[in-house]
Amino acid sequence: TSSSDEKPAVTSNTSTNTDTEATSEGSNAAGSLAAMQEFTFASANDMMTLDVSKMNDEMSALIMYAVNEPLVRYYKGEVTMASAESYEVSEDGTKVIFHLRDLKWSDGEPVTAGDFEYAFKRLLNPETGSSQCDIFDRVSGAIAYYSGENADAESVGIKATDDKTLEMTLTQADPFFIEHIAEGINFYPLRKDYVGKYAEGYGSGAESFIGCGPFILSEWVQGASITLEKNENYWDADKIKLTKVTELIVGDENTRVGMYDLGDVDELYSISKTQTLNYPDYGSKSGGTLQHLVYMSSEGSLLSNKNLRLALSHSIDRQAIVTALSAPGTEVTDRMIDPTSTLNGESIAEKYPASTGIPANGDVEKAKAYLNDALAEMNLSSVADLQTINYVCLDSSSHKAYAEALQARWADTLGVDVEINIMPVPQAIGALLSGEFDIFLNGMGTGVSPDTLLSNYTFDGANNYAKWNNQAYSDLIEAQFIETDINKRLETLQKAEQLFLNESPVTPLWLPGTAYICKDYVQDLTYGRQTGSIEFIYASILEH
Amino acid sequence: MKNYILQRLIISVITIFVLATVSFFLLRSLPGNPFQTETVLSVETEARMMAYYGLDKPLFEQYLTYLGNLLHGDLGYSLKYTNRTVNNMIASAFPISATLGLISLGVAVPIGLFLGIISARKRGKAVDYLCVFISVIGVSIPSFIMGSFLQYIFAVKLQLLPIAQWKGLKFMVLPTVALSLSLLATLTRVMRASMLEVINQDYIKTARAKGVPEDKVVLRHEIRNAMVPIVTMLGPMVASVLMGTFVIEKIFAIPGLGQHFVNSITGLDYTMTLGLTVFYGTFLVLANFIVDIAYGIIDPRIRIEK
Amino acid sequence: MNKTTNILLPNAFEFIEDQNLDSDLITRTSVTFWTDVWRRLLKNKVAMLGLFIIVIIMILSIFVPVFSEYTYKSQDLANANAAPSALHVFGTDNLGRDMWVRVWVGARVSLAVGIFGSVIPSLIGIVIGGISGYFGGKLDMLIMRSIDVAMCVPSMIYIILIMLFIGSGPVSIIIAFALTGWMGSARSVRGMILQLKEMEYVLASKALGASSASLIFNHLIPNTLGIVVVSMTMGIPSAIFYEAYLSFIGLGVAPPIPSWGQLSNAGIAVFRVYPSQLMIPSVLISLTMLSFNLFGDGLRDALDPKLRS
Amino acid sequence: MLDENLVEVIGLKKYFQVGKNQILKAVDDVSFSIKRGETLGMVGESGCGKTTVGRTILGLYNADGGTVLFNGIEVHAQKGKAYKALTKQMQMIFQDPYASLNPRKTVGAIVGEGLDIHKMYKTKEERIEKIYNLFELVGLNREHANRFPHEFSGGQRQRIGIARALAVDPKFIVCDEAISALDVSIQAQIINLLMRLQSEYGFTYLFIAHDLTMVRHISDSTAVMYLGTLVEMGHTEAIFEKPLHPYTKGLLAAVPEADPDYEQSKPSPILKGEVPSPINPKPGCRFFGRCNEAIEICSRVRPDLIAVNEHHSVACHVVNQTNPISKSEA
Amino acid sequence: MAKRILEVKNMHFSFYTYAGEVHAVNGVSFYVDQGETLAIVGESGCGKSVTVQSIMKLTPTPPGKLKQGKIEYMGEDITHYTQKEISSMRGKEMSMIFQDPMTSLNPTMRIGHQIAEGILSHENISKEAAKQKAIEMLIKVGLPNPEKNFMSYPHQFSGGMRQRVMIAIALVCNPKILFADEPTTALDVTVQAQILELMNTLKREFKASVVLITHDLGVVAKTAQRIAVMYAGKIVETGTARDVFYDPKHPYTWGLLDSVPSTGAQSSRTLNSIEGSPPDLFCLPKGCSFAARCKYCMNICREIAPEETVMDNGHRASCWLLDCRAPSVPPQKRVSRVSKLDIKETAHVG
Ligand SMILES: Nc1ncnc2c1ncn2[C@@H]1O[C@H](COP(=O)(O)OP(=O)(O)OP(=O)(O)O)[C@@H](O)[C@H]1O
Ligand SMILES: Nc1ncnc2c1ncn2[C@@H]1O[C@H](COP(=O)(O)OP(=O)(O)OP(=O)(O)O)[C@@H](O)[C@H]1O
Ligand SMILES: [Mg+2]
Ligand SMILES: [Mg+2]
Repeated sequence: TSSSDEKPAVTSNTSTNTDTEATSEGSNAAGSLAAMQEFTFASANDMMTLDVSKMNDEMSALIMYAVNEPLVRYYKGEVTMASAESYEVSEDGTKVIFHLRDLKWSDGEPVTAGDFEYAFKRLLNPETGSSQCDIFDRVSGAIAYYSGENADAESVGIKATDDKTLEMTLTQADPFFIEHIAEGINFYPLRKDYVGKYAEGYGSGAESFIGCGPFILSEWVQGASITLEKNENYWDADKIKLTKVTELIVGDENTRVGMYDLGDVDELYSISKTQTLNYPDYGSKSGGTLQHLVYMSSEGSLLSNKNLRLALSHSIDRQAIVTALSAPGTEVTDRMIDPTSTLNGESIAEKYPASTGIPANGDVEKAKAYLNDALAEMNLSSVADLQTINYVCLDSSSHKAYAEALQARWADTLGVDVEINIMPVPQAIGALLSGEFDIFLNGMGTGVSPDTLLSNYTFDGANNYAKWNNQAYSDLIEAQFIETDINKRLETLQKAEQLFLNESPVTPLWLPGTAYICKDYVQDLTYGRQTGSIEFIYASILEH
Repeated sequence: MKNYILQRLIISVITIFVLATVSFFLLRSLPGNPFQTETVLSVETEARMMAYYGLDKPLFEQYLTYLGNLLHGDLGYSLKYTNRTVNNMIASAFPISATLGLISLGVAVPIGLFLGIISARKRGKAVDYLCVFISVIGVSIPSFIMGSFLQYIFAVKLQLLPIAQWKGLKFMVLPTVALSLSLLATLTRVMRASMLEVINQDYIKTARAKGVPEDKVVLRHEIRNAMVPIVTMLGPMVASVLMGTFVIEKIFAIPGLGQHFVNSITGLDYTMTLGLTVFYGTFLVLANFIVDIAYGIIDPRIRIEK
Repeated sequence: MNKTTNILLPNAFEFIEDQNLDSDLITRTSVTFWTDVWRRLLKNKVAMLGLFIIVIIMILSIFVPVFSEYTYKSQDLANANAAPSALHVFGTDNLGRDMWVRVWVGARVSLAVGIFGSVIPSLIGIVIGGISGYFGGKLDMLIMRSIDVAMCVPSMIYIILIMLFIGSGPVSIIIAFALTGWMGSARSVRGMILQLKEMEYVLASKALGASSASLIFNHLIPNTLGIVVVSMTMGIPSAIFYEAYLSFIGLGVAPPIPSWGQLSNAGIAVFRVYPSQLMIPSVLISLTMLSFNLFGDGLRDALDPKLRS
Repeated sequence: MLDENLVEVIGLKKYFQVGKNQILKAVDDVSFSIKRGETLGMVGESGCGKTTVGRTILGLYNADGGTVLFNGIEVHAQKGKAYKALTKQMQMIFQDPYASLNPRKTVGAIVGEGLDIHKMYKTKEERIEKIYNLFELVGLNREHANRFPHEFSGGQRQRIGIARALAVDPKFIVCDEAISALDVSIQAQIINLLMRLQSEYGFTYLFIAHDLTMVRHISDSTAVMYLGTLVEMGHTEAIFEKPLHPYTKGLLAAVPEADPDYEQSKPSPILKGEVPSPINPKPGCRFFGRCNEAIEICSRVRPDLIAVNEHHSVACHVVNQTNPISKSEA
Repeated sequence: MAKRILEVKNMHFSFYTYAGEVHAVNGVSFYVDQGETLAIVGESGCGKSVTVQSIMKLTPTPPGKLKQGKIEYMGEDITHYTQKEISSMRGKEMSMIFQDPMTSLNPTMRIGHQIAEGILSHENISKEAAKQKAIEMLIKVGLPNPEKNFMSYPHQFSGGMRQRVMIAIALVCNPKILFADEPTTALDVTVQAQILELMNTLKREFKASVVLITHDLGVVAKTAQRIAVMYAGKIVETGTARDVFYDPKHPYTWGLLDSVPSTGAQSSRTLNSIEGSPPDLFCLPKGCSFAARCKYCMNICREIAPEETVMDNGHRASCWLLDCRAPSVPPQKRVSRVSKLDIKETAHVG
C-alpha cells in the first residue's frame, strides 16, 4: 500500500540499535567538555523511597544507583567493582567474600562491612517489612530468618568478619550470584545511626538519607524533581564529570517530549513508538523482561486442551504486532530465557537452544490443524461452538492494543471468539493469581539466572500462573535446582524448557524494548540491562 | 444561629465518621490487594507483606485500629510510598493543589459569572453565541487535550511560557488557563440559565423604576438572585478543585494531590485512599455547610429547618 | 362628523336587538402548548442548525458502518496510522483500522453514553433533590449528608464493585453513571426547590389536595428545569470522557468497539505525530456539544413561557 | 347547633418564629363560626392575620393552638387521604394572583389540577369541557386555556384563581381578597357568581376583603380583625349600622364613595398613631396606641370579645364599661 | 393654565409573541398637568399597566414594542431616549408603584436597602443619610417599628405591608410624576386613606402629578381631578371627575358606575355588571371593541371604530351614540349618593 513506504526509519532503527550502546551516535569524541557539567533528564514517575531495604521500584533504583555504592555494579553490561575492591569465591562455591575498598559516606564517615551486614540483615528482618527478602534466597539461613522460622539473625550467612570483609555463605554454589548482586537493587550499605534517628521515616526524604555513591541527594521535591550533586568524598570522584544531575518527574509524555524540544531536559527515556518518528536519531535497547501469554491450563478449564493452546500460539503474527505496536528495540522471541544471559562469556541461549518452533510471522496452517484436533478432542463440530475465551488485560493502552491485535488475529485466522476484559492492576493480578482468566499477557523480569521464569511453573507451585501441572517438568526443574555442576544444570534446564514450550502453557512473545532520545552533547550515557536503568554516573557534557 | 452551627458541626463530624466507615468497608471489599502490582510478587512474599501491614487481621479489628488512629488525626503510612505518612504527603502536596485551585477559581469564577451574565443579557445576540461557544469548547475539550494543546502552542511553538513544572508565577499561567477554562465553562452556562430565570422577574422592573443604573441593577438585584444554583455548584467545585486535578497535574508536572487520588485507588493503597477520602470529605462537608449558610444569606426565604 | 359613515347601510344607527354577548367569535384560534413550542423552535434558526447537525451525525452514525467496506474491527497492521486518504477518509489507527468507520461506530456509543449518561443520573438527582428540598428538615439533612458521603467515596470503588457484580457492558456503564453522577444535580435541584417551595402557587396546589409527589414533580421540578437542562447538556461531554475512562479500566464498551472518548484518548498520545487522530474525534465532540447546546438553549427558551418572543 | 355551623374555629392561634426569640403572633386566640350556606366577611388592617386565619382553617398552616372543625371534623387532625378528601370540600382563592399561579403551567392545567387530583372526570373530553366551562363561568375565553399566567393581567389571573378553586366543587371557600384586583364590573360579575353559587349549591364563604361595601353586600355576618385578634363580630347589618369598636368606626369612616363631590369635600378621617408590631405584642388592647377613646385599663388588660347582644360582640373596654348588660354577662 | 407635565399622543404598544401580536395598547392619548391626579380606570387586562410602564420604558422589549406614538415629558419627546437617559429620570422625575407587591420586591434584599437604593441612585448623600431618609419614609407610609423593618425582608411582610414598602420606594425621591398602579388594592381602608393622604401631600408640597390606576371608584372619586376610562387598549372616555361620574357618555362607563354596589343597606342580592368578556387582544374586532358587550350596540359599531367626540370642558368619549345620527339614549346620570349621615356621625375618629 501507499503508506507503507513512509516509515522506513522505524524498521531500520529498530534493528540497528542494540542494547547498552552509547546513544549519541553522532557525538564526536573529539568535542571538549563544557564548563557546566549539568545533566537533566525526565521520567514519568517519582521514586517511592530511599530505604534500600524496602525499595522495589525501578525509579528508586535509578537514583540509588547514583547516590549509593553497592558491592558491585553493572556498567555497560559488565560487572564492575564498586564498594568491593575484589571478591573471592570458595572452592565449593558456597562462600563469597567481598573485600571492601576505602570509601566514605558523604559525611566523611568510613563505610564498613558492618554497614552492609546491617543493611542486608535489616532487609531480611521480618520487622522491617521488605518485599525483597527473596533476593537472599540462595544465602544460607535467609529463608528461615525472614519467614520467621528462626528469629536468630546470627544464623543468616552474612557476616562482616572485619571492617573491610564481608562474607556470605550460600546454600549451594551459584555461578550467577555475583551478577545477581550487581543487578539487584538492594545490595547497598546502610547507616545504622540514620535508620535509628529517622526510624520509620528513614529514606522518605532527602534529609533522612545518606549514601556513599558518586552523587549526593541534595533535594527531593516529591512528585516534582530530584536533584543530585557530585559527592567529593566519593572514592572514584575523579572519574565523575557531572556536577549536578536533575531528574524531573513529568507524568505526561507529550510534556516530556516538549521539554526535550525546548532543551529543558537533555534526555528522555522510554518514549513511545509514535514519538520516535519525530526523532530519527533515537536509540533503543531491549532485554530484562519477557512478555508472554499465560494460558489458564488447569484441569477443566477451556485451555486445558493443549491443542487449543498450540492453535492459539501458532496463529500469532508476533512480528507484525511488534512492528506495528511495540516500542523500538522489542524483539520477538520463542523461548523463556533471556537471550543475552551469559555464562563465562558464552551465550547460554546459543549453547542450550530450545524453541516453540513457531516462526515470527506465525504458522496459520499448523494453527488450523491444531484447532481441528482440539475441536475433535472437545467433541465440538465447529469453532463457533467453542466457548468465548476470556482474555484478562491490564489497564494500560499498550496492553489493550496488544489484546485487540491478538483478538483480531485469532478471529481472522481461527474464527475463535476472544473477549477482552480490562481490569485495573490489582484486580487483574488478582485474577491472574486466582486463575480467573483464560489468557493473560504477563511481563516478567527474566532475571540473571536462566531458570527465573521457568521455575515458577512447577507442580503446585504458588506462582504457577497457568496452573499447569506437569510432574515430569517439575522433576526436571527440581533436579536442575539442586544440581551443582553448572553445565549439567543447564542441560537439565534446557530439557525442561523444551518440554515446557512443547506443552505450551505459556507462549513467549517478545522482549519489550525501550526507546530513548538524548541530546548529542551528552557523552558516555549508557543504559542498563534492566528496564529503567540509566547509567549516567560517568556521563559528561560536551561543549555545545 | 449559634445552635445551628454547633449542630451542623456535630453532624459534620458524624458525616465524616460515616464516610470513613463506608469507604473503609467498600474499599476493603474490592478484590486484589496493594501488593499485587505489575511486578508480581511471589505468593509467599505477598502474604508476608499483608501480615506486616496487619492486613491479614480480621477486618473489623483493622477497622477499629483505623478509627482509633483517625481520632488522633493519624492517617497512617502509605502502602506504596514506603516510609511516608499520608499526613506528610498531604501536607506537602495539598498546598500546591490548593494554590493552583484557588488561582483557577479566582480566574474562573469572575469570568464565568461575567460571561454568563453578558450571555443572558444579550440573549440571542452574537455575544451570547460567542459565550456559548467558549463554554462549549471549555467542556467538550477536556483538560488533558486542552492542556497539551496549550503547551504545544504557547510553550513549544511560541515559547512564551514555560511548558511545565511548578516553580513560580510564570509556570502557573498555562495550568491555570487549562483548569479554569473547564470550570468557567460550566459556570458560564449555569449562570446564564440562572440569570434568564431572574431577569424577567418583577422586582427587576421595580429596581429599574427606582432609577437604579443598569449596572447596579445587574450587580445588586440580578446576580444575587441568580446565585443559588451557582453557590450550590461552587461548594463541591471548590472542594474538589482544591484537592487537585489529576490530569492537569500530570500534564504540567505539578506535584499536587490530584495524582494521589487516582494512583492510590488504582493501586489499592488503602491508607492513602482512605486518608485522602477523609481529607476531601472534611473539605466537602465544610464547603456544603458553608453553602447551606450562604443560601440563607443570599435568599432569606430559604430556611434550613432544624 | 365622519366621512366613512356616509357609505354605511341605512340602518347603521339601529340597535342590534339580539345582541350576542359572547365575544368568542372574535378570538383567535387556540394553539396547544406543544405546537406553540414547536413553532417557536422552528423560528429559532440557530437552534435548528444545532438540531440539523445532530441529525446529520446520527444519520452518519447509523449508516456509515453499514455501508462501508471496512468494519470497525478489521485490522491491517501493515497499514497502521495511515494519514487520511481516498482509501481511508479519516486515515487508520495504530492497528490499521479504518478511522472513518470507527468514528461513526464510536458516535453511536458516545451519543448513547453521552445522552443516557447525563440524563439518567440527572433524573435520579432531580428526584432525590426534589424530595430532599421539598420535605426539608431531618430528611433533607439525612439526604444531603448522604450525598456528601457519596460524593467523597472514590468512584473507582463503585466501578470495580459494579464490574465485580454485574460485569462490564452497557447496563454497568449506565449504573456506574447513575451511581456517580446524581449527586450534583440532586444538590442543585434541592437548592432551587428550597427557594421555590416558598412560592404561593405551591400552597395553592396544596390547598387543592395535591400530594407531595405531585407538588414536587408537577410544580417544583418543572421550575428548575431551565438550569437542570443546561447542566444535563453540559454533562454530555463529561459522560463521553467518563466512558473512555471507564473503558480504560475495564467497565466501558468492550474492545474493539470504539467510542469518541477512547479515540480522543488514543489521539492525544500521538497528536504530535498524527494530529488527525486527535483532531477528528475532538472536533466531532465539540461540534456535537455545540449543537446540543444551541439546540438545548433554543428548547429551553421555547419551553420557558416567560420568554415567549 | 353543631350541624348548623359548617366551620367552627375555636381559640385558633398561629405564631411565626421570626429570628431568635421573636414570635410573631399572626393569629392570637381567634374564635368564630360560619353557618352552612352563609358568608362571613372578614375585614381588618392589612397584616392583621386575615390570610393566616384563612390558611390555617384550611390546614395549610399548622395551628399553634385551638381547633378548627369543618363539618364536625377536626381539620388539623386529618392526614393523608382524609385530608385530601377535606381539600375537595374546602378551597381558597388566593390573595395574590401573581404568585399563586405556577408560571410554567398553562392556565388550563392550573385550573384542571383540582380535577386531576380528585379524579373528577371520566374522559379527557369531559375534563377539557369542565375546564372550558369554568373559564366561561369566571368570564374568560376558553382559548385562554393554553396561555401562561404571565400573559394575563392581574384581574384575569385572579379569575383563573377563582376558577381553580371552583373546579373541585367545594362546599366552603375562603375568598382571600378574591376580588380586589378586579375592576368593578368584573367584581360585580364575580360577586354575582359567588352569590349565585351560594344560593344554588349552598356554598359557604369566608370572605376576606378590604372593600367594605362588597363585604357588606355579600356577607351575612362580619368579623373585624386587628393585629391577630377579633375586635368585633356580628351580623353584617349590626356592624355596619352600629359599629361599636373604635377601629371599626375608623374603618367605616374611611370608606371612599364613588362620588367625587362628596369625597372631595369631606375631611379625610385618618387614624393616627403607629400600627404596633405583632412581634412580641404588649399586653393590653392591641388598638391602644391608635385609639382616642382609650382609658387606663386598655394599656394593661386585653379585652375579651364580649357579646353586646345576640348578634353582636365586641372586644373593647370602653364599650363594655358603658354597656352594663355585657358586663353582667361576662 | 397649569404646566403640562406629561402628554402621551396616540400610543400603540404590542407584544410580539409566537402566537401573534398582542395589541395591548391601541392609540392611547392623554395628558397630565402639574399637580393634578389623573385616574385611569378600566377593565382588568385593558392595558393600563402596560401604558404606564411603557412610558417609563419598563415593559420588556422584546417581546414588547412601542409601535407608534409620542411621549412628551415637560414638552420633550422621550420616546427615543436611551435606557440610560430614561434611567436617570426614573425614580426622580417619574416613579412607579407597582401593582403586585409580592413579586415586585426583591426577595433577597432588605426592605430598607431597597428604599435607600433609590435615594442613593439620585442624590449624592451618605449611606447613613439615605438610611435616615428611608426610615422617615417607612414612618410616613405607616409601617410600625421602622428601625426594625428597615432590616426585614419582604417575605416577612404581609401583602399590605409590602405595598406600603412599594409606595415608600416610589415616593422617596419626591418624583414629579407618580404612576401608581393600584397602590392601595391590598390595603385596608384606613391605611388606604393614609396613603392617599400621603400622595396628596406629595402633590401639594412638590407640585407633583399622579397617574393613578385603580379599580376602586371610591378612591378615584376621592383623589382624581380627571379620569380616563380605558377599554381594550383604548381610552374610551376622558374628562374631569365630575363629568365622568355625573355625566358619563360611554356605555362602558355606564356599566362600570352601575356595578358599584350601593353603599346603603343590602338592597338587591345581585349587582349590576357588564356581561361578557373583553375582546382578545390578538385580533381586535374591526368596529368598536366594546360593541360585543354593549347594550346599545348599533350596526355601525360592529363595522367602524368610533372617533373621539369632544364635548365642552375637554370631556371626550369615543362612541357612536354621540353621533348626531344615533338614536338618543336616556341620560345615564349617576344618581347622587344616598345619605350617609349615620356614618358621618360615627366618624369621629382621628
Ligand atoms: N411565613 C411567614 N413568616 C413570618 N411571618 C409571617 C409569615 N406570613 C405572614 N406573616 C406575618 O403574619 C402577619 C399576618 O399576615 P397575613 O398575611 O395573615 O395578613 P393579612 O391580614 O392577610 O394582611 P393583608 O391584608 O395585607 O393581606 C403579618 O405581620 C405578617 O408579617
Ligand atoms: N409580556 C406579555 N406578553 C404578552 N401579553 C402581555 C404581556 N404583558 C401583558 N400582556 C397583555 O397585555 C394586556 C394588558 O395588560 P395590562 O397588564 O396592562 O392590563 P391592566 O389594564 O393593567 O389590567 P389589571 O387591571 O388587571 O392589572 C393584557 O391582556 C395582557 O394579557
Ligand atoms: Mg392577606
Ligand atoms: Mg395592571
